[in-house]
Amino acid sequence: MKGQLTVKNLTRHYRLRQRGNLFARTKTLKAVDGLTFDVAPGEMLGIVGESGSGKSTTARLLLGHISATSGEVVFGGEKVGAVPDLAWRRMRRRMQMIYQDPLGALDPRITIGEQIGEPLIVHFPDITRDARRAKVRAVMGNVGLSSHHGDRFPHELSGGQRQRVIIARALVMEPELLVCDEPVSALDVSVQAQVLNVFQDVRARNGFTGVFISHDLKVVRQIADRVAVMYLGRIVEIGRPDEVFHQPLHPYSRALVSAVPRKGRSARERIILAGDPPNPVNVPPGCPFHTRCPQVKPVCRIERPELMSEGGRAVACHLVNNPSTARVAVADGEAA
Amino acid sequence: MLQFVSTRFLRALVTLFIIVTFAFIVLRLAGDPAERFFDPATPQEVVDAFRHEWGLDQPIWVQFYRYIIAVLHGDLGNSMRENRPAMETVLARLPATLWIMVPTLFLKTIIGVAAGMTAALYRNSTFDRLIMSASVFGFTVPAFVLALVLALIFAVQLRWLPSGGYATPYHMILPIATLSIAGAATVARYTRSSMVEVLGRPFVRTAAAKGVRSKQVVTRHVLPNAAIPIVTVFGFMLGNVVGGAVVVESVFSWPGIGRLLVSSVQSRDLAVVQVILLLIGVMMVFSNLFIDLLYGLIDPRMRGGKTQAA
Amino acid sequence: MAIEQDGLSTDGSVFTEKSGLRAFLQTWPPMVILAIVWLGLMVFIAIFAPLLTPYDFMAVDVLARLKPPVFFGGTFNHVLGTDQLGRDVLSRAIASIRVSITIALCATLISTIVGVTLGFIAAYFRGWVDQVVLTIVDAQLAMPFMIIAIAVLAFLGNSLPIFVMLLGLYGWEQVTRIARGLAISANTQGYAAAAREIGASPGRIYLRHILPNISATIVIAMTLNIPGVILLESSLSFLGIGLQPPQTSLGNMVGYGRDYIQSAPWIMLMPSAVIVVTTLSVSIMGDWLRDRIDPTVK
Amino acid sequence: MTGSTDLMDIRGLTVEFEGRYRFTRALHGIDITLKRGEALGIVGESGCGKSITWMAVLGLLGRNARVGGSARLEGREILGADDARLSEIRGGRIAMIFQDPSSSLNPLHKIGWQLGEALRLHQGLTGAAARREAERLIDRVGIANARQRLGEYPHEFSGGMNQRVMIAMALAGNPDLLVADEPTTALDATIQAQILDLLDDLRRERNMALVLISHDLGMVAEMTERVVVMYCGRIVEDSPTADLFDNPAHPYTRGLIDAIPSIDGPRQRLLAIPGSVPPPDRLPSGCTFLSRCAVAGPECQRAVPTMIDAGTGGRHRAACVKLGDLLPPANAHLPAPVEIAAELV
Repeated sequence: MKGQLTVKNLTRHYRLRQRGNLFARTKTLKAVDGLTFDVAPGEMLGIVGESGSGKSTTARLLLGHISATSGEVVFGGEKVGAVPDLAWRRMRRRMQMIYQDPLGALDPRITIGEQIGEPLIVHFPDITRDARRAKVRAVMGNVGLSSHHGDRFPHELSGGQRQRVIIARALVMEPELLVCDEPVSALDVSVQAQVLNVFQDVRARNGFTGVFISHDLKVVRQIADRVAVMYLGRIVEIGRPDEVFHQPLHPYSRALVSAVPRKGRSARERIILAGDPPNPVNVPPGCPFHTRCPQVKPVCRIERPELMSEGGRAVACHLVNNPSTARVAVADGEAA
Repeated sequence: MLQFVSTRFLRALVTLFIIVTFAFIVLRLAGDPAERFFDPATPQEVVDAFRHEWGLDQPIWVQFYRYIIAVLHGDLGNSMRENRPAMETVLARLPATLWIMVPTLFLKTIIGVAAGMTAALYRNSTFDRLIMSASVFGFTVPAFVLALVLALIFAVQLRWLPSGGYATPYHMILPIATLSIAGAATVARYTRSSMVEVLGRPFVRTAAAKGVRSKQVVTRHVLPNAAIPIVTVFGFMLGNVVGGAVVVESVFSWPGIGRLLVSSVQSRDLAVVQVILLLIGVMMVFSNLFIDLLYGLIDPRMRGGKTQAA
Repeated sequence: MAIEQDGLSTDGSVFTEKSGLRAFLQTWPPMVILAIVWLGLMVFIAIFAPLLTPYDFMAVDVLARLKPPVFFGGTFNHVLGTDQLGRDVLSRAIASIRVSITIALCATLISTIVGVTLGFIAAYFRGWVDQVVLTIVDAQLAMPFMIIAIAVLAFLGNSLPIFVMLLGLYGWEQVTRIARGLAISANTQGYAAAAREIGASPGRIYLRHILPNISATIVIAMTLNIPGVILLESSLSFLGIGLQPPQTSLGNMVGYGRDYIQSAPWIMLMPSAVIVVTTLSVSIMGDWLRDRIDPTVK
Repeated sequence: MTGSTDLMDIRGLTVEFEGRYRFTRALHGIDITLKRGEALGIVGESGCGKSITWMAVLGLLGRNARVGGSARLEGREILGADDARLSEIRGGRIAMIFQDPSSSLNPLHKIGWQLGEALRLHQGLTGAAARREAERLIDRVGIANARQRLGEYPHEFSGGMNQRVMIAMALAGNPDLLVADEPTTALDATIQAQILDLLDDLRRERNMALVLISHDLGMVAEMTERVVVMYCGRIVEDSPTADLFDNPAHPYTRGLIDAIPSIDGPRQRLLAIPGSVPPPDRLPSGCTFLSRCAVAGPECQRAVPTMIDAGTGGRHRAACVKLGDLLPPANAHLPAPVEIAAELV
């Protein structure tokens, strides 16, 4: 069973207060600012971006972990809410999440087997003990854990094994949607490869719809069918990994791709962006990237570019979408 | 910085309000004081006059309002024993208490910080173990036991010092010694754990890696950072001294506030007890406020007013 | 053992073993063993006190007043001597230990329950509930508990239940802070967040997941709270505003013995020593437990 | 001294850490020779002893570490040197920067004060001269508005900015060697590129040797001339960078290279090394990589393998007894070890 994930104009703003101050004006942090995308049934969407780009907030919004300021998330025809009512619990059964820190996400005092079986206890209290055990054993086999691991505690396992436990716990509910937030970032390279392989195997077997968030472009390329690049709470480019990573159109994607180290290339060929990303509290007007863009044009400072799609690929950049306007604007700028 | 100060000030006021409310609630929970302190044979007019004087014939919120107003005016009723305003009775005893509290605060801070620092720098050495054992001993021994043992040794056996009273500077030595030993133990413990924590932080490694000598790493980098938690527990340590003073003053017959408190409790002189409670509350709140501001002065991160996710 | 430097070793891990005695002493420092033995003895006395006392602790014997202990000129009739009313000091000490230990344990239990409950409430609701709890914690920290206790006893009088309830409020704020902090951190990035994500109810999250996980830390906080309660109880009783006669406690004994500091110091020294050794033992054991068990301090 | 002499010579470096019951050896005899101006990469997964090596050389490990062997700086032994001599070397001859720059700076002191301290220690500069030099350095590492920024505190800087300050501080003593311990791990990709670019520029412009400690093979490949691969407290391969990627000799190195997904080329299943790095108190006997190695045989259990030539010219060496069997089919992938086999602990 699979479902389509549709995200429309999703926004999440946080109100900020000066630290330790009762009278200060509040400011607005736009963590996620108008996301629109769909993930087709059975598709895996990768989301890449730097810290502060809003990737993790997006993950929590998708699952109704936090409520959206505006916009909506629809999965398999049902709206995902953030109020823990009956509908929310029903949705929980269909959507699961995988975390970055596998040790923190596991209860240190409960055996692996029980933790994997816990979603079953919570959602299907009527299921018999034996049926539950059988199910847990089967899922553990699927992620490459042997059954004797079931009696162990999280600290007795290695990092890679813990991440497999998290995956198994998510899979035991046979979810239709799996959201993964930096699932391999804390792992060493050799273990990261093992876990990525597990992902591909379970996906081939269960065929869920997925969202895979990572700051590592190489990992996303390995796993995703489509990739979205986020910057300051917005998607700046979306498309197939091969297209986005081989011919990035947005200047930010281009810099990001060029920052990936690879052998047989000199360090000199990197595109070096100036400065830090702006604070999401003060998102600049116009194109959010214009403060660091090497190809900035006057229009970029004024007008926010829309995400325009063309054949499954979309870019939010004046230079790409409407080069003539950009040029005209340049001319205007020079004239003025 | 102004916002930082104003926030702290507001918080101190809230705490003060809670303490005053607490005093009021305890007072009322005690039931009708009139019935408790007059035996049934007392003429009704006397009881009524007492009720009226304390405003006990009014609804509870009026009583609370009047109470607050009275507190703000420093008018807290009369001491039943001495038949003068309780405030006067208490203030008369304040200097004696300050005479032992202030030297104690200095002594215990100096001794405690020095011992704790040395222990942290020579961690796991014999010296460290010695200091830490002494410090555990210092704060698990009750003040009254320590006071009595000191009195037994220096006053009863050796006859070097007076065992009680308030006449010469010699009389101060035993009370101060008792409070300082217990206090220094606590300070030493906090200092050590705070130093040990800071010694493990990455910037200490950075300082060493850029060629700062070990001694200077400690004085220039570790100490200022370790001071922050030490300063924050200073209020708590002040509280310890106040609590300890009650016991020590009783043992050494020192005519301070602590002894007054105990004798007032025994003779049910509630007005005096209440004044002492509020006085100590005010003192603690303001010293905590002062410490908070000091904290802001040491740590630039506190005053910057940097925005942070709510 | 092969030589490592020449690279021909077949060893895997290379260890230099400490000597057996050194390793044992580092795991079980002698002080800790002594502390545990002493505490065991105290608990034993507290449980079996009536069977252990040679005399009724209230029995007055005017003929045997102020008898010194054995080895200081006394007899084996009264091993630790007698007090000003001729009561047997050993019997009184045993009865006092029972009272003091029981009060300390009950009070600590109360403060732990209050503390954990408030901490969880603050962590669950956050927002203004959290702020209120934190403000009360701050106010509690701002006042020396000794003063609060004396004031309350002055106004409310001191029956045993009030006294125990009052001591039960000692240290709750520490437990609240710990419970709240741990629950919030488990909620924001840890296993509790994962449990909620699965769809578990708050009751399940707090009782099945968070409570077992923070229990070690809470137990240690409790252990470190006990000496404070004993000190408070004995100080108040010493001042004569705590436990009242005919009830007896260790502090009480010291308080009455202090008048005889010159003529009969044993009346005061015996209970003092018990208090000191007991609080010391609890502290030593608490520190040791914290170093060994509590993962949050590593 | 001429440019061709060795700058650093580390021989048989061992480190043991004190545990509850015993000392456990974390470094089992490290040999590294470093030339002036050379860029050396040190790679390996976490727990392989990469950072410990250099912390031990600079005497930055705590009291619970026992260091053995020798480390010579231009022929002079620096292990066990006294505080005075060590503080001259640290920052003056060998500077070190760390990961997580924001907590590596003292939060209570201004940036200018911290930079000034390094200038005073190694160049004897104080007052206005120190201030001018500090401004110059801050400007050099790419922080605009130097004068104003010197008066700010680390918490007012971003992680990338703080790492630039760390680099400026490292440059204050004009060191001959800069050890960068995972300098970009805590930073975002675009900031990472900035910092690496800066380090590369500075190295060339000052002819300073650079040791780049990283778990990221790709980054090391771009930045260095020579790479040392470490596994479980030992060096398992030492090779010129280009050669290492074309002809990885040790099965561990091959495994590392194959485990990284590529950003270009056809997408294929990753060849993962099974299992994980054993902790230092649970190493297998013989070759420590034995339990995870796809080509291990009985001979691997016999002894810890020594470093032998793995290529031409004696510059590429590896510690594997199967080297002879492995070498011929260079560039060919090893057979896929195990699918998702159950891991046995």
